[in-house]
Amino acid sequence: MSRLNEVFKKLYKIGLVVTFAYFLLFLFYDIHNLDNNRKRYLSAHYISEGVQETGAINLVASVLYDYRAFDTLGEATMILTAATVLAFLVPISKATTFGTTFKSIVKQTVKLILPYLAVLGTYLILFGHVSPGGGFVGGVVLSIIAILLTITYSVEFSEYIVKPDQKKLVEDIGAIGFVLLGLLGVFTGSNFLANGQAYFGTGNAGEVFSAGLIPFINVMIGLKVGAGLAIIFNSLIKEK
Amino acid sequence: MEIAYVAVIILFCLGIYTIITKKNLIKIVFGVTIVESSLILLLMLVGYKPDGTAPILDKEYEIVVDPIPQALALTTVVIGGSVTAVMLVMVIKIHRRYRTLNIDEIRKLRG
Amino acid sequence: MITPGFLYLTGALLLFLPLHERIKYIISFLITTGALIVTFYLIPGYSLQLDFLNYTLVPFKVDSISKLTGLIFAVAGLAAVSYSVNICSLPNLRLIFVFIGSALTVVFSGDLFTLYIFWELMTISSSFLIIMASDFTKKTGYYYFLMHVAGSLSLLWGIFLQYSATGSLSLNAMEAGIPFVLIAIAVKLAFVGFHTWMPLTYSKAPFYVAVVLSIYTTKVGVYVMARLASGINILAYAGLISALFGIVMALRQNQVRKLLSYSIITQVGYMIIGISIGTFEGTSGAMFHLVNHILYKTVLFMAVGVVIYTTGKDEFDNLGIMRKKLPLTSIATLVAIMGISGVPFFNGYMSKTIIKDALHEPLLKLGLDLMSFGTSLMFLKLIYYAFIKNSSMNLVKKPTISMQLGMGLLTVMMLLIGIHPYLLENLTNIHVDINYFDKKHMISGIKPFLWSIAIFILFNKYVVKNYERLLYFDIYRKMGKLFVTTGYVLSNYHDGKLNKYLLWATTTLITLLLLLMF
Amino acid sequence: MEAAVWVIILPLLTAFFLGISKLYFKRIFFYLVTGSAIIYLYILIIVITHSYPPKVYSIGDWGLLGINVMVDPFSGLFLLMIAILFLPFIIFSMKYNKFLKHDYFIFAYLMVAGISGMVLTTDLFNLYVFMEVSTLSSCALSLYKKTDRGIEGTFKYLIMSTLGSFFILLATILTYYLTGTLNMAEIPLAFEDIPFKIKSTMMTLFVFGYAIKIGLIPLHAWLPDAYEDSPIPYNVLSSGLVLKSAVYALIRVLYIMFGIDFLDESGMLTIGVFWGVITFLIAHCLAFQQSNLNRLLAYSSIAQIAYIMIGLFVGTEAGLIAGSFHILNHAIMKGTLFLVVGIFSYSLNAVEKKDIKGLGYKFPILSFTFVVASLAIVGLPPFNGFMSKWLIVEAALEAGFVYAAFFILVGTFLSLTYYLKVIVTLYTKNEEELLIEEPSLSLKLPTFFLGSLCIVFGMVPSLPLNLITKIPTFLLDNGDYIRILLGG
Amino acid sequence: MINIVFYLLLLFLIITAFFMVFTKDLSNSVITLPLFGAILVIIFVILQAPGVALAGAIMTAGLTTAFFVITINKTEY
Repeated sequence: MSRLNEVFKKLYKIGLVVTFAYFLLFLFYDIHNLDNNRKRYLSAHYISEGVQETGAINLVASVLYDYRAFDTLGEATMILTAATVLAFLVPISKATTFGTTFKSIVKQTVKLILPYLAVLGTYLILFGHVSPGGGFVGGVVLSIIAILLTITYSVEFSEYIVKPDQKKLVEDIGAIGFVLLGLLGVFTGSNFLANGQAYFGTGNAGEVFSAGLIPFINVMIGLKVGAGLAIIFNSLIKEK
Repeated sequence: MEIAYVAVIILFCLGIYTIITKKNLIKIVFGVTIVESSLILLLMLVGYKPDGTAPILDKEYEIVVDPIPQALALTTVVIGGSVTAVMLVMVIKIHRRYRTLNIDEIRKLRG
Repeated sequence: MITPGFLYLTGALLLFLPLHERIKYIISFLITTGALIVTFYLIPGYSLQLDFLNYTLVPFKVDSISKLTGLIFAVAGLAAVSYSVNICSLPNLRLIFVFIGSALTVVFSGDLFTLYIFWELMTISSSFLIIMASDFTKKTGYYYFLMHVAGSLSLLWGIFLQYSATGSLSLNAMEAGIPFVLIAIAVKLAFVGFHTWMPLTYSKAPFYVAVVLSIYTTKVGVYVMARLASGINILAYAGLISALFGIVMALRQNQVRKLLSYSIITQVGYMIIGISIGTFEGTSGAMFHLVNHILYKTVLFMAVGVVIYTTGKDEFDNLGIMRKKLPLTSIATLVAIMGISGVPFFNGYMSKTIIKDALHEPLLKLGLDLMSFGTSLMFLKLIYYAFIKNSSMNLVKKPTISMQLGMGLLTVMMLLIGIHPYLLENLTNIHVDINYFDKKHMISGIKPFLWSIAIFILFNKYVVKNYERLLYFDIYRKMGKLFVTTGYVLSNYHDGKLNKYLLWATTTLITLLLLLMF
Repeated sequence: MEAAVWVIILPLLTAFFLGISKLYFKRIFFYLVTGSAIIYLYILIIVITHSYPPKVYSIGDWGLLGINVMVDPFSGLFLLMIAILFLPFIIFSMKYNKFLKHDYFIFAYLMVAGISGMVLTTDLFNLYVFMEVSTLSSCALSLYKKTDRGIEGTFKYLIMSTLGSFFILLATILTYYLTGTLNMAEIPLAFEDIPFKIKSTMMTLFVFGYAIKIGLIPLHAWLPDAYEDSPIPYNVLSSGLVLKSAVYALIRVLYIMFGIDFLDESGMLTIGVFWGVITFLIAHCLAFQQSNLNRLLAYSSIAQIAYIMIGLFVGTEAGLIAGSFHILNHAIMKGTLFLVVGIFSYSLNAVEKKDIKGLGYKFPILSFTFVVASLAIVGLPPFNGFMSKWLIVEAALEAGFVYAAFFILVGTFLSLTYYLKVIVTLYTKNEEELLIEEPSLSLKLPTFFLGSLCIVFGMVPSLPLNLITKIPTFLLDNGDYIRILLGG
Repeated sequence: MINIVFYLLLLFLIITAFFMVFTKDLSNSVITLPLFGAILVIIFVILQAPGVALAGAIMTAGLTTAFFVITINKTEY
């Protein structure tokens, strides 16, 4: 009897999900049939005017760090929150690493890779407004340095190179710097997080030092994300 | 490209199904990841225009895909990553306390 | 303008001051006498208006009926406070002040909103009075509070119906939602079926609490009934049934205060009958009866209180102490019993006569006689235990002076009204054209009393018998059990399984989709 | 209206600086937390006083191209709630948490930043982002004790609210797909010519997502679990602000984006009222069974929020006023109750119903505050809960939801049953010797402050109603809101 | 041509997702996760979103997988 009940329950769950899928299918079908080329004046404006207004070739960067920079502030806060939660949940203690120790070839490879990673991360951050990438992606690449150190050597070593306190400090400085860069707009008589509208000089589109504050914001976000993800990873590793 | 929307629906519902049926905590987090990915895919599809180029305007262009969904997607990725990380560390914590990953045995709270 | 209810509430606030213990006597004396004087000099027709949100409220309005009621409330307040000031603790005294103050405000309120608020405040303060009073009254207080809140919510619903039907909150006879208002009043005046709180509370609560409660709770119900639902003829029969039920139950009790509480049900029956007639005579008879009833029932409760205070219990056997050691209490009790039985030249006679005169239906008249008869019978039982049966009780404590003072005040007033009934009429300008002391009225008044004496002597054995098994059936507890069981079953569904919760969520989603799509 | 954006930035900055102070400048911690809270209060008051007529602040000066922040009376109400609750919360938790205070206050400030962001923003996606911020930091606070039950409850909370977030995000993306914009003023204009079916499905997704966060039955199960073993001052903010911010978002989305006409047409109003009635009836039944005070108060929160939903969903001006007033009142009353329970748990570790036996005589004034707040939450006069319930019932009757009005009174009775039980336990004499740590003034003062507000708002309801009566102007008819947001 | 590749990729995406969910062994799931992420990244590139592709590559395929691996490592032994 209980078996039958079990089967029935499973069928019920599948039924629920399938019904929902059916609804979604109809919804998407209706939306799709509605009007395929609905006018999106917002994105049209971004595409046609974005480069002049913000000075960043990478439109995603200009949306992310200028038009909708407030979202990015929330997103940065999100990482900081997660990092703080993890750092809080994991008490400061000795770490337990993976059971296997790596051969020396791994360690050597990692040693070789690390500088490249550093360069890659810096490139992604600094050229975020002219090419794909940006502060977020670059930050993650930078954090991978710490992560690789942790994986190949040990948490102790990784934290000897960069102390957890320092990481936390970098993260907070990144976040504060982001807000302060935003406030720069207020100080120059414009609005909060103003960049394109605050005449910081958009420069020649396509150059590194262009697009006003966007490169600097990229740097801040990069620092923040890198440090935050490194904290998250190390905390997870240290959790025992 | 329309079939991609179907894929989104399938992934979304699969994720929801995983969340509501699977007993293993880690499987539930997998479900969360899948739903998240499906939503990012949906964002990309929403922004996509046939024959468009990427929104990096360093050369001549005719049709450019919508940059806004891509920006939203980046934000979503970060948020999803943070939430997943917090969930996973809590899974570890729960395993430390309860010595199990089975969701039916994690029920000290009831009533 | 200082209203008496406001005075009492201020008194409650004043008692919060971190003053010397002795100061409470002064404050109580000042407030109670002050309220009495203020009430005495109120001019009928005066009213006070107040803008509150979108409503125009009339928190204070005087007319002859409310003045009469307010006056007796103030007098009884003076007596009750001076009776209990010595015994009760400071928090309880505060609650008593709030209780009396809100009762007085209800009496003088001119709109439904104020009426409801202070009606509820009465409930709250009296319940806390019961809960805080002693260790044995927690459950009783719980029960009392729930019962009365149910009643007042019913009143609130009636008020809402009235408001949405007429768009005004003024205090007229209700046009919509009468059944709900009647339920509320029925709970308050312990109508049969809604009376379960009453014997429970009055027998368990400390005696001074019972005194204070017995003065106001039911009487406010009667007053509001006279205001909101007067002239519904069918209710007269209901009142009769309630009263007869009260008599039957009262005769089967083995605790003095339970007897007294069932006797309240009987007496309230008189008032219900008077109000339901709807004529001027009927209503004023009911109001006069309210005054008289407060007087003698308070004295009786106080006397029982003295017995409890001096001997520690309120079994019938303990009453024997009265004859031997408490002369003043004995006199007061005798006067009150004469009054409640409707013997001429005592105060109950006057109002009973008015009600009887206002009645025209023979069945009801017969019922009224029966009620008088039953009342006398049950109090003969009391007399038997107090003055006839031998007992060997000893005093534990002497009654305090303030207790006797409060009782004495009311006894004197009873005697005054009894001998000169026109006093009340003159005081309030309500003139009922009746000659109380002619032959016809006198005979009809004394007849039930004499009958009851005869019956008592004949069937002494049955009346005085101590009943072991008490009739007690409570449907409300059954309903409460249903509520608890439902909650238990529901809470068992919350067994901590996350899958289950998520499944509920998804089911809700699909349900919502289905509901909103089609 | 520069101050509006400071409402969001200041707590964020404080949280960031607290992170540094935790490592390097431990000494300035106290001054940082309290000083920032006081300045925050000042800013909030400025913003609230300027909330009528609504003001728009464009972030980045992009106008409609970017994200805008708008203060209108409805968000002003929420800022008022933050202003009332936040400083008492800070003062209380400063003493309540005996160790590890830094992280606690970081999370608290992040949570308040998230909530104020949700309340102020006019961008749909930004709303989602800030909602996630507040949810995650709220989770962090609720597992703050690191006990088994705390972590388990938080995990359930996190999973459930993530599920809700997914649906909200899905609906947000679809909204962008349909309209090409995320600005709350432009969406309703673009929504006008969209078929009924699409709109109603989208609305369902929004409603479902937010309803999980609100905790309507049967989506409520995470709520008592998350409350049971969390730091009690957090529960004040959680029931007062986190749940309410979800209500805010739901109401904002429904009334502004979809409009009252569509709600009426699609039957959402009827469903909302019916759902509310079911919710509070069941929640009262469940609350009676609880022995843990936190759980009891959590179930009571569910019920009270159902009242709020009824008020907000009857779809009239009076209903909106009543519902908003109850939002404020519930925050105050539940805050008082939680703070009193918090003091009990601080002094003698009492969170079960049986533990508080006899405390009425040990803490007379605190118990009196508890009694006042619980009578207020039950809805007895002359306290504030009665006023808002009166308004809700009146609005429901006026709008024709007679059954809802009737059941609200029934619910009042049911809620009395369990609160009275607690009160009676409080005043039952206990012979045992209790080891009591005397609560200090910084614990008592916030409690008394909130408790006195219960009485003040009950006696003088026109005080908050001055602000609240302006809410329907910009909510019931979305025309004004859209005009102000578009016209600048 | 690109369309066919795209459809195939979608098919693989769904298959990997199903495999990830329904396989019994958690290690199998966790190994499938970067595959899933990688397919997603290619789809993003086809959909002309290089920035998101980069982020997705690092986040979904990289870090999240690492988190899962750590979690499984910590919980199974």
